[in-house]
Amino acid sequence: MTAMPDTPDIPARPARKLDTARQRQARVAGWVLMGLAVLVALVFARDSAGMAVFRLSRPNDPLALPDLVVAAAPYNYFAAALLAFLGARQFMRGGMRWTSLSLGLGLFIAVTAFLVWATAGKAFSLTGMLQATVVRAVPIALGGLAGVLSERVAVVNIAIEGMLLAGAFTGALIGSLLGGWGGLAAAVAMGGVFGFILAALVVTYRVDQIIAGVVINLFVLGVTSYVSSQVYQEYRFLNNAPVFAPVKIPLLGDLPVIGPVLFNQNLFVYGAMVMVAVATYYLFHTRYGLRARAVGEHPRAADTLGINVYRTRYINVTIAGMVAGFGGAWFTLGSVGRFDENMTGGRGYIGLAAMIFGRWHPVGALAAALVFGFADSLQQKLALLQTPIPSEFLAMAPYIATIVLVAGLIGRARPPAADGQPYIKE
Amino acid sequence: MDVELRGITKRFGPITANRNVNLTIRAGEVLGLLGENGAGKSTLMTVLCGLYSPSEGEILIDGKPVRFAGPGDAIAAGIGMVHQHFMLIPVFSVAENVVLGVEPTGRLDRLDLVTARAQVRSINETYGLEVDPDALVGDLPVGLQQRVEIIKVLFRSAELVIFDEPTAVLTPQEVEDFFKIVRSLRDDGKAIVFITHKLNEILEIADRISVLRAGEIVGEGDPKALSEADLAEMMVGRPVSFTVAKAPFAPGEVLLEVDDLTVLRDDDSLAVDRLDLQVHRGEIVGIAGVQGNGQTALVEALTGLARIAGGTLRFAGGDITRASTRERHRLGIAHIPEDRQRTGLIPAFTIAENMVLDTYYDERFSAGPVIRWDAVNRAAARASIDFDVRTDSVFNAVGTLSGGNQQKVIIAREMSRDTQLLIAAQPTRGIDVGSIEYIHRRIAEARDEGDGVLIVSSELDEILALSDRIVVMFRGRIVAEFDGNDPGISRKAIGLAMAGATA
Amino acid sequence: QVTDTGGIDDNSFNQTAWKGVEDAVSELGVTGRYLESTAETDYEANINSLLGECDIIITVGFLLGDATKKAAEANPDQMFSIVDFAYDPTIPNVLGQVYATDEAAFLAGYLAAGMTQTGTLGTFGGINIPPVTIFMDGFYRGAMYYNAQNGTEVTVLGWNPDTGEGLFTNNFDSLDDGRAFAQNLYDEGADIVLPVAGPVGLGSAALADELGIDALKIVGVDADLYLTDPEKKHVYLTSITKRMDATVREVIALAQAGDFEGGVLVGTLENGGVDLAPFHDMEDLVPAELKEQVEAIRAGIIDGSIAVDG
Amino acid sequence: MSERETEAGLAESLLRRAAPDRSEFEDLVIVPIFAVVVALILGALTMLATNVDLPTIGKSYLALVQGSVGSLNALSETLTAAAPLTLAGLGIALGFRAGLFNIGAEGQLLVGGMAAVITGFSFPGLPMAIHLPLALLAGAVAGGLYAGIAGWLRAATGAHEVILTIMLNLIAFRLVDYMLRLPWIQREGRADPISRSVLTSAELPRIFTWLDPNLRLHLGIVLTLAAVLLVHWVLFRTKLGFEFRASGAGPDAARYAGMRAGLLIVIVMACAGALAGLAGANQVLGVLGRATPGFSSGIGFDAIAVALLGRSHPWGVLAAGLLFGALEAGGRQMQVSAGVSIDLIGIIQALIIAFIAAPLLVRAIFPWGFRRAAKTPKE
Ligand SMILES: Nc1ncnc2c1ncn2[C@@H]1O[C@H](COP(=O)(O)OP(=O)(O)OP(=O)(O)O)[C@@H](O)[C@H]1O
Ligand SMILES: Nc1ncnc2c1ncn2[C@@H]1O[C@H](COP(=O)(O)OP(=O)(O)OP(=O)(O)O)[C@@H](O)[C@H]1O
Ligand SMILES: [Mg+2]
Ligand SMILES: [Mg+2]
Repeated sequence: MTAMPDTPDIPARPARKLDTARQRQARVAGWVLMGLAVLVALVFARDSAGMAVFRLSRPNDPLALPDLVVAAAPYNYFAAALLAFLGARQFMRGGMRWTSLSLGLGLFIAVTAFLVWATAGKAFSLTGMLQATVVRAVPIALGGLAGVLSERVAVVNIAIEGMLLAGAFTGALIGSLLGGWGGLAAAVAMGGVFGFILAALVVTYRVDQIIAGVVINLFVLGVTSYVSSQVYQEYRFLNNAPVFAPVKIPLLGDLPVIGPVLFNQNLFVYGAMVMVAVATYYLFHTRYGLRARAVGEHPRAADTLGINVYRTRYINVTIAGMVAGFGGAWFTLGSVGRFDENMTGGRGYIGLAAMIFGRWHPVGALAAALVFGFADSLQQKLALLQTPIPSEFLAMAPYIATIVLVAGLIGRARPPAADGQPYIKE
Repeated sequence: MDVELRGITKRFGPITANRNVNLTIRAGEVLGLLGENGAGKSTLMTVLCGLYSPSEGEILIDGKPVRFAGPGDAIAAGIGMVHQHFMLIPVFSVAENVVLGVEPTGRLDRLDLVTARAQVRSINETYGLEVDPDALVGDLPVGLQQRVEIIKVLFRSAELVIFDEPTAVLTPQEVEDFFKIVRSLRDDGKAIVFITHKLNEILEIADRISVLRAGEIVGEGDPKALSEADLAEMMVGRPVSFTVAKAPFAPGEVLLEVDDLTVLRDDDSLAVDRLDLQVHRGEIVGIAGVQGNGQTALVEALTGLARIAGGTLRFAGGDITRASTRERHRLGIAHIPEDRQRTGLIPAFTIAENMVLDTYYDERFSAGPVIRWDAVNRAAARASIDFDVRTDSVFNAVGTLSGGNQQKVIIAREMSRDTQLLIAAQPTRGIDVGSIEYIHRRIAEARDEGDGVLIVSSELDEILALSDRIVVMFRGRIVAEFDGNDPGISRKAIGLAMAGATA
Repeated sequence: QVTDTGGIDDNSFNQTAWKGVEDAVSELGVTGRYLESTAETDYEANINSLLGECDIIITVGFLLGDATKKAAEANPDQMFSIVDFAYDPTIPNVLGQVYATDEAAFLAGYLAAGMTQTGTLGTFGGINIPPVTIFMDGFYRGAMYYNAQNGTEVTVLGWNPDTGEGLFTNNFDSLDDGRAFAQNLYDEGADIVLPVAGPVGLGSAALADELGIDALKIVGVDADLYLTDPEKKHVYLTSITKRMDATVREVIALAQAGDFEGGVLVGTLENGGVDLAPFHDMEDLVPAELKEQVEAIRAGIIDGSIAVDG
Repeated sequence: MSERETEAGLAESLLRRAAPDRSEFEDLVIVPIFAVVVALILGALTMLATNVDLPTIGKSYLALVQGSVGSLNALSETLTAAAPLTLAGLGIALGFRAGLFNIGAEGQLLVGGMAAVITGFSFPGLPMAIHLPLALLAGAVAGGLYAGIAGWLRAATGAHEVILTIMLNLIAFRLVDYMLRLPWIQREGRADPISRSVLTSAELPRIFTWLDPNLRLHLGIVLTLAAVLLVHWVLFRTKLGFEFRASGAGPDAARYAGMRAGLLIVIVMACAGALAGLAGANQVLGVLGRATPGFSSGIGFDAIAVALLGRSHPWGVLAAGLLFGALEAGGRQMQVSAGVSIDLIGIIQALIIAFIAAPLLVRAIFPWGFRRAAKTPKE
């Protein structure tokens, strides 16, 4: 025996300056914020003149608010200063704890500065933009939610796009025959059918999950396009469904700004919000949700406890399909009342991105969908405002922002541990 | 509850894992189950707990035949199993893991975690287990994770509890605590099956012993009448030596010098805290310590896998603090990682491919950008023979080998190149006595040839059997050092140092 | 006929041209057959697969210009005609069919400016290519002409002919884009919207249907959408028609009669190749005075006294 | 002595490979045949359901065969369509092998194609021997760099490559729209987004025009075959390929073995992007001769299916690419001679993939087609 062990409560040693991961992260965030500050000051603020007018109320709103008028140049100098402050803080000890928050806040400020600059001397309807944000987010959020539900039981769902399209198609077809509610029910059911098929392919027949998803997408695109070109041409009445009109929620719907944005929308907007809430409750607060997540994290462990892994996957993926079917119905019953080839236009893939961006959480997926929706409606407004930035770059902006956010803020989001892996019992 | 297995045969395609096994398990008794790696112990127990259905044979509980359609039925019948690889969900809390499958619920299927926590606490109290129901399982050290597994079984009021290699990952103190729990369960009248590769433990705890070889029961016995050597011979079919033959200790110059090393975890907490350590040529240094005290981080820092936040590393006279993993390999540092399946091997790759996983770039195996596969395959066949890897072709996937043979592949790879320092983390975890004997002999040979060896193990017996010098790590620092060749060395003192107590 | 992407059933472009073929089939006793392109890489292959199978190959769409040219030059004996494209210099075996759409769009712009309650009109396009923007140009200039004539200040959102920038969906698929873009314009005060985006415009019609025609009216393009979109016919103030069916039929007739000749066939207000559709249900909403003015401008355009291209 | 001999014998026996068993053969040969047959039957049922009469169905399937392999022209069309699918599919397969899901082939293809077009019209007077390789190289490099962005971000920040590549696809679409309006790229006298034409010296020459001037098959098919060979060689013969496969099959083990995970991700993505970029170059230099906004026409997405169907094996990818090419060419003929919508091909494609990927399903449908429902469970 050579040495004497220390006591359990080891005396503290003099702290040494260590280059911790958090410090590195803070430094990067600091530089990003400083860069934004410079951008805002040199580009947006210097070039802003006059007032930016954001209309909050629309002509026939019951409670009218005056327009929001912002002096463009001063606001942008202020924003630049704020960004510089946030950036500088990152280099000091105190800022470290708030890195993600600061970066998020900084991006928000930069976006407002950009808006003010673009609007300087002009006006547009902020409420309209926010309302459009919510509307455009609906299919993406529902697609993302479908992804969350199936990936939480470790079934990768590339098939969201196909399920949306199937829902849109069925909604229009049955909606034309039986009316809106019938169409909606049928769309949900059809989504469920494809969810079930996906489950059957990957669970029972052990098809690679991504292949199965791609197959469903191709198949649905093929069938719906085929039918719409062969059948709808002759029988137009099969493609003329009613559209669910907005329903104003009493009182709440009359509130300025918030009213039209949140409480005077159609069934699908409410439905999406309710579903996100229910899904959150289901996944994180109920018995079956716990079991579903267990199957997604460690199917074998779940199996040893008598949880039927296959059945859990079937049920959840089918429900995911139903959610996507509902989301698909938005395209027809919630928007334009008729089906057209490939009318979902890749929204399912954006939903998939929203799911990852939202860290496999229903609320996260909704938030991510709102970011996409906002970027989308923002771009439309900017096209009307005639900024000097080429429209293609405006259109790119949301995607670049997503990359920045995913790379900077979210980083290594963790999928369910067993995601994508088939479970073979013996 | 008495359980009888009658004529159980389990086949996986062409493989027969169990052949006509008859076994009786009685209430209030601990049955020890022994066998080499791949003998079929886990498979047999997995059949018993309903996860696999037997190809032939039947299970009787208290004399009545039962059929399990799934684990749910077995649980309902009172059979609980703590699996060799823990069946825990790391991102769930202890309470969630425990109640999974039999959750207390309120209205709207709401999970009643308050009740769940209370239930966990009450089991805690009954058996003195002390596990925080709100802790995330992934954050718990392995010893506590095992208690969670035990709580899970007790929570389902199991009458038969199966432990599959429960002590493989525990420290001596934890093993003692664990035995206390097992005894109190037995005294409660529960039937217990205990599987292990550690013969001393089975002699200590079991009331009766059965030995499996190649899927068949080859012997039964009374622990009081048997010695470790008897058991080992029964298992392996030949006599096994338990002592490691080493040349007299003659250390050379300093090979590895760790000075003031600091390593941080992902959350910036200290994993290794200003640690100093030296390894000489011809010396085996054993690092003892409870898991979670920074050994993994130390090994990863030494092998260039973890970022070094402070301090320096010198190897054979040169500074390697900033050297990459590949550079360190080339300098002659060999590494047997602790997690065979995840970090040591690629299960889907062939034996040959795994044999060159970190040497494929060597001129022996490649010319320019091209790998010379025939040279690789030939060398792999050679090494398989030299290192006793039991297989019929080097083109078999490594994942199909038993744990012991997988470990031999790693050892063959690391030792069949020109090394000066061997770093071995948990080299024999979960491996049967026959293979342990072989692996220890190989490690000792490396040291006798003048290599430096650093062994990290939570297995005190292993540390004691191999080391010339033993250091104990606690909270990222070395808190005690012992002479491994001192015949009067005290297990107790080491155990206490591992727990952070004063000697 | 080889279609552009969008399909034969797009309710506008391809469909109208196909109708011309169908008319020819029933009236002239020829047989017709179509091939849908799903991607640009198909154009050439599709044309090739019709080579030798048909007397005349009609390609529909600006984007097929290159492919048609290539095929025509490689097969000088095959008769070709292309809708929406003119070659300069002309190719002897290709007859280009182009349309002075801005003439009709000018009328629509004038009309809309006279009809708006809010003083704001809106337009958006599918993608920023000439056959699309020519509608928007005419519409914009018509509205400006109205301002000049009547001293009003009607504005047109969504297109600026001077910078060539405007509001575009960047696709011809997503009907809900049509709705969202129209909603956007409506939010900014527009009460008459001209969507120039093929089927995407049907989404705008759905919004107008929901808001009611007092709040939002739609101006259709290509065909008279009152007729081709009967479910939503009440929302269309009028349509800027591009009588592709007429010119296609005409070309087929020429070919059949052996009078085919390469060159350019321009559809104008004068020859009826482009026109403003009737107001149908909105006949009564349009003030008689405005109708007269529109007629006067039509005459002016035809006789050249009013220039539509600014 | 004798011990040495038995040892040598043992070593020899260890070097013997197990013969592929029957079920492997069934999966590789019989299942695909069944898959095609079942898909065609189901396709026929779809047509029946939409009031297509039996003779027409027969006619359309005849056309499918004729249009894909029935004539020189059909073969040429099949190969022309297969080339870019195979090239991009190889890139995606490479990613799969290294554990990366690269959805970004479409974007990489666009960027690569743009670079190839720009190079292709930019250097008048260059001899073909320099100009064509230069344009191809530009396509590959641009595609590689573009994919490299995703790889670098993935490696440096851990951001999910699926999101990154989806976003980069969307960005690439807009970028191409923008570039096609730049005065130095846009064709003179045109207001729409269309690039100048590739000079003849940079065009991939058609190789069978001496048989029939309408045969579109061009040198790109040779390029494709070369790429298949190259990828096969890299993946299974070289150190780099070993590293790719290792980091795909066991990322942690690869890192422990001293492979540079981050660097490998960047390299894999860059290679994948280069192949996709080459597919783009193949399209603009061989088929289109110019670039317009939609010139990628979804090849990058179809290539995902091709890579999956080919089980990420170079020869498998080639086979899948040929199958897809044949369906595309045959589908066109189906439309011409039987008037059946091209969308039906999409349905048949989906069904074929589903059945090929689900041998268990095929076995379940046709139990008599196989010796025995051989269950080969693996842990
Ligand atoms: N699911 C399976 N499929 C195919 N073979 C299997 C499967 N599970 C186990 N085996 C094989 O059955 C045999 C017995 O395995 P088992 O895990 O029961 O051994 P063990 O005695 O528990 O070994 P160890 O001591 O290493 O835990 C081994 O040869 C193993 O490879
Ligand atoms: N600087 C670092 N960067 C990244 N990962 C690190 C770093 N330092 C440690 N880790 C990882 O954190 C994990 C936990 O380390 P920890 O120190 O708790 O385990 P340990 O006590 O060293 O090992 P054992 O559990 O075997 O005793 C290890 O997998 C280690 O590789
Ligand atoms: Mg075992
Ligand atoms: Mg550890």
